[in-house]
Amino acid sequence: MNRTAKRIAYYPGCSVVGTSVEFDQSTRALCAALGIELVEIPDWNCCGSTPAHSYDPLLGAALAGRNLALAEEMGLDVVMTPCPSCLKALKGALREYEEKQHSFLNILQMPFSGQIRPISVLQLLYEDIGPKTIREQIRYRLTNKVIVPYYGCLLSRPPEFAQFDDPENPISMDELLQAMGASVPDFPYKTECCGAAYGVTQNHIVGKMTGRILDMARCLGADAVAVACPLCQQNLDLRQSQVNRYWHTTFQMPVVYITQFLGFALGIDPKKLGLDKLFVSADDLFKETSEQPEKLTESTTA
Amino acid sequence: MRIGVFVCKCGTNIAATVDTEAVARKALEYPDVVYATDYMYSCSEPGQQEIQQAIEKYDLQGVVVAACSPRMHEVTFRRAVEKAGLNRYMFEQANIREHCSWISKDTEANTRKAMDLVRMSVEKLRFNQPLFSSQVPINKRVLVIGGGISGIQAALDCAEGGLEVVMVERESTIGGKMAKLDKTFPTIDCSSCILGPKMVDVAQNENIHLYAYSEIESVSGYMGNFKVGIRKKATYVDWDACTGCGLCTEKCPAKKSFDGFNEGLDTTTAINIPFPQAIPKKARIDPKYCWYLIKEKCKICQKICPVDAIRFDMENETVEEEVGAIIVATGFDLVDHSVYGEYGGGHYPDVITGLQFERLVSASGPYGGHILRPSDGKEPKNIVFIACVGSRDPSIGRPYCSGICCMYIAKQVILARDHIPDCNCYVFYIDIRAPGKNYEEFVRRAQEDYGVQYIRGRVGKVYPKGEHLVVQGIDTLLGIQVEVEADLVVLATGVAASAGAKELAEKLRISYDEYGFYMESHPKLRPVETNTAGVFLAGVCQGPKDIPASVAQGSAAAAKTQALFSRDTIETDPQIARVNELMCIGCGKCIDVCPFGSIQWKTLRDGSQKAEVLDTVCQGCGLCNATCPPKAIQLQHCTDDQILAEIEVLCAGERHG
Amino acid sequence: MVNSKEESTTKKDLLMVGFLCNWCSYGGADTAGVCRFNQPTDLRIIRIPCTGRMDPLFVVKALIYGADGVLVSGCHPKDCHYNKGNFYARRRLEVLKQFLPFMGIHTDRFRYTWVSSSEGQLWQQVVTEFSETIHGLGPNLGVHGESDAKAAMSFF
Amino acid sequence: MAILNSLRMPRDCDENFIHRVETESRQQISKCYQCGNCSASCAYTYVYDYPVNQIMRLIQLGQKEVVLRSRSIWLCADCQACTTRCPCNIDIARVMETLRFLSVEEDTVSIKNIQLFYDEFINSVKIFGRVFETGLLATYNLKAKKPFTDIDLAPKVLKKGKLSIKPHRIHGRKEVSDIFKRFEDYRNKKNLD
Repeated sequence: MNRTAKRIAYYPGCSVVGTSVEFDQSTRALCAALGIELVEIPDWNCCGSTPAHSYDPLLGAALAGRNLALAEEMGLDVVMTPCPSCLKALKGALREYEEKQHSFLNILQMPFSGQIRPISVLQLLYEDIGPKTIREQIRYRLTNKVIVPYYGCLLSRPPEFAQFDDPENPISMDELLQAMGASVPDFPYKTECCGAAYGVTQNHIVGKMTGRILDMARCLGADAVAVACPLCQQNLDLRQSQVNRYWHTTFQMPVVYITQFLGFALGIDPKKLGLDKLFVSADDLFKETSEQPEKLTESTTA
Repeated sequence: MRIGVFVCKCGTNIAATVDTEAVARKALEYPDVVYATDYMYSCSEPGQQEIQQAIEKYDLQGVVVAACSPRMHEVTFRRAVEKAGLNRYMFEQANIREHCSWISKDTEANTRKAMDLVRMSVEKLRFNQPLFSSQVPINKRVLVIGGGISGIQAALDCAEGGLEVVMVERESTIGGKMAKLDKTFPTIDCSSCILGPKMVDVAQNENIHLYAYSEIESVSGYMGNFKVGIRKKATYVDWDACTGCGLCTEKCPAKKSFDGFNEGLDTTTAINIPFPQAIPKKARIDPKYCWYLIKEKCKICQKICPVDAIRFDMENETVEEEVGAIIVATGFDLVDHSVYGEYGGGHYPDVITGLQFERLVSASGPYGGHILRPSDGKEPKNIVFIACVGSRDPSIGRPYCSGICCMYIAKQVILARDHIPDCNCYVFYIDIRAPGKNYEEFVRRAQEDYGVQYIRGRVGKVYPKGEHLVVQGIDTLLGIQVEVEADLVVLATGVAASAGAKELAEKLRISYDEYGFYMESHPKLRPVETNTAGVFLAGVCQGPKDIPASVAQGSAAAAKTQALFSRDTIETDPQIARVNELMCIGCGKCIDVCPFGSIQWKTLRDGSQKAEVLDTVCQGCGLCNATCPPKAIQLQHCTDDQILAEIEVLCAGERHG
Repeated sequence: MVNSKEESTTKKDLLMVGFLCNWCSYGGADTAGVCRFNQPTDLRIIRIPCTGRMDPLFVVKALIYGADGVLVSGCHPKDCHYNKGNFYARRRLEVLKQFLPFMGIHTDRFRYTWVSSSEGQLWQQVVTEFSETIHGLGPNLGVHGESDAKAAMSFF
Repeated sequence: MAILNSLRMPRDCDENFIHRVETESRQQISKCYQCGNCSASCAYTYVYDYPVNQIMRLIQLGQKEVVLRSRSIWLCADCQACTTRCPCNIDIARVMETLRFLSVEEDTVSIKNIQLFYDEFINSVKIFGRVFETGLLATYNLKAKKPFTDIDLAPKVLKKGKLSIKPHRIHGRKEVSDIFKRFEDYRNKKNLD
């Protein structure tokens, strides 16, 4: 599928401008390089996330709805967010709009048509750009690197809601990584939960869940884990030291955003991608990848 | 006309929500009604007698019974009034149960509705005419579609009774699913030992003519006189010449052909005989894999065949057979488990189906009866069986229970423990359904004598980790998760309608349910008949069932055929179209629309052309009636006058009252 | 003749006539009954062998005589017991539907649908929806009634 | 965790609760036939007091107290594995979400820390329009009386310049707080009805 309009609304979300600032940086840099104009929703507010939904789905919907209404006001029909949690909140707003239109609009008090479509950054990269284009445009290859794609819970689930990729065995990130020449093993924990927001309140849960995922990645000989969710990244990267303490392990597994991988492969300045912001350094991983020849040979692209 | 109205209470089925007495009382106000009453069970013997006595006592000329659906008891009551001397078509039935008392609890509204329905029936009856059937001869040959166990049983029973049987089988051998099984539950007797002799009987019985590797192309005609087009698919081997020696299969170089008999667990040669006991034991070339047919080189089989039977230029051929009855026994397919991404979606070689497991255990299977993992040929030590894969799952559109999986799992765990005594078997089940003779005992044996772990709960995910498959499930009885490091996972895949079931149903003009299983005429009382007279059902094509039930149904279908053929002629249904020659303008529109070609031209003495209905061919659909511009052609017992009378009496109200 | 309409229908009940083919929809309605699926009580069913038997005249007569709604239901296309009766029915009834506004009758008062004999639940749904539609339209005031005529005109 | 020893029917079955859950979640709870796939797929079953399938069962039996006081509903991470795999097409994650807000409504939240975190989160949004992560973590840790949670991570995060000391206040703060206000009005009115 190829949307012709390359001008889309951009909703970063709170964590992406805070603790996961490199996701925001790399997303912006990558989209600029790929000719997609991201129009940040002016003066966006928090989508309410899980807390607002647990309080009342309608409150969460109204909070997220304000951002959608702002995006509609700009005359855009697609809003992209790098954060799957925000994505779920934005889609949740549309569902409440469908189901309880009257109360929803009463609380929101803004003109809203419900025509806007929220998508994830991964969906944008996979459906609008696609592995084929990536393969043609990359300058650096991840040859000989084993990278496991970790999608997390929400990017493809539940299928009726996500409307993207396979719920049990998503392949979009696999294909993007392969397009960059990485070797991508079949990762059984692609969609296993990492412990989500329990990093703050129930530390030990994250320790256990994240540990399992990192362990499986190591079993498969991974050099790095690719992610597309700030919460997953935080749990796997920032909390890797806590995991090591919990399991008595010595993981040193770089956990890199797919946007950073793509940005690097396209030759974008690593500083713009925020590679230095990762807690477990990925410098070695990227240093080793040499500049690739002008033309790709058949065998390496497969 | 003197009409009697009988309102049935049907115990409380009707009386609970319809005031039957009021309905009967009201009926007395309707024109021509001279007698009306209600009765506890009108269909019972005393109930029928009551009607018959009333006919005599009140000199009734027509009878209305307000009771259940006419689809249920119209035949019963017609027979009852006939015994009392009325023509059986001087009867009408008002459906005040299925369409009235059972759909609402509002007694007042139901009673009003019942009154209307009786009123309409009375009005229709006032226009009824006595009708008389004629007799047509029966072609006493029967077609059996499908050569699985129920088709075989039906064919043998018919042939035993002296009937000529035409059997059509889609594959190149008969035997069906049962031929692939190793053992059968709950007796663990060898499947091929009990099926094999029956297959041989089919081959040797002079009354049975077998078309293997053939399909039904067309069906026309009606009970007693069907014409069936059979497409003999090209086998590229002249089966009259082929002796089944198997030399060709030894020499064929295309050894990577798909082995359907072994459920894809093994490969076979492009020219092959599916298995040693195949009937007919003839070779067939699979054109998808044959080197010569793909790239025009090889011809080794042709060179080696001692009887010169190879025909690379063979094409499909259609033959026509005439039969009087059809037994449909087309069986089933397994649910495609690739929809279950959480179980690997068909990508993990060591996640197999129940039927594949049968091939693993079978002595004629790919490993000669040793249970080995398809991935690396190692002996599995931990085997997990997952029940209800593709059954009881509304999310994939299959809410029904497949009925056989619980039992075949029990059999397979017992076989697994017999073959590999030190293996551990785990069965994840939701409920165990073992309602058959010795079935529950059999499942208990698997647990008590064979020490198999039954875990109540479903499996959420299966994924590979190293050499193993991790099975992540739940024990709902304890409320805790269970993880098993398994070497082999067997999915108890459920039963789905056979591929092409719907297309065949359309040819046969029988109906099917939303899953593609064929509809029986009545779920309890007419389990092997269909709504198309002369077409009977046997086996799983009608719905999931096990071998004993399939065999029983095969015999039942044969018995129905024998009963039909025990007469030399059949009565035609007189509810057919009739032409009023005085009104017919000879436009021929009825001839054009008739789906059965039952209307032809007739030249009167004055030379004018009129339409004429062939009594024995007309099926009584009434399409011509609706088409005829001057309404000269009328469907007996459902004429325009009758329908309009029903409409008028129901709707007219004061304006026409 | 007994004045059936006045006596048999209260204000709550409107009058709907159903023409159901014997093999599929009549069976489907039976199935719905056997399963005790609750349905509106205001539909009266006339059994016909096949929807191919349906003369559009039957529908028109019913509506002229004062029925508030007419529902025709047969086998699913391709699943006709008589091969192709429902194809003819579909063509004829579709033309009829287009024609109703000219008589001043709202097209929604007439509906044709396909329900097989196993689809009891679908039948319940069809009857319920149809009944709701008809109750929404209110009583049929006949070809001279104004309300329907207006509604019919707004259809264009 | 409320302990359930025996049930007396129909006395102990709260039909209104079943109805409420079904309307708010738009899911038909009686569809559940207890296959257990939700619990088998749930990554959190091991920390739950009642596994998901038992939560569903408890709703079917109208056990409002037990369900709304359970820890499980607050330990659910909304990961959608149950919803994705439910053979009966029940959106179980949505049912769990419904139970959470019913539990807030009834003031029966079992895990006070999670509620505290959520409250602080929402407060932060109410005040600034966005979540002020540093402030949120600090107040939460203080109020939860666990001031040293994640203290090991703090220096790292600060070093990377990822936690800002000052909150970002959006211009539309008033708009956001108005949304909260209108929502409160709506809630109060709903409760009156």
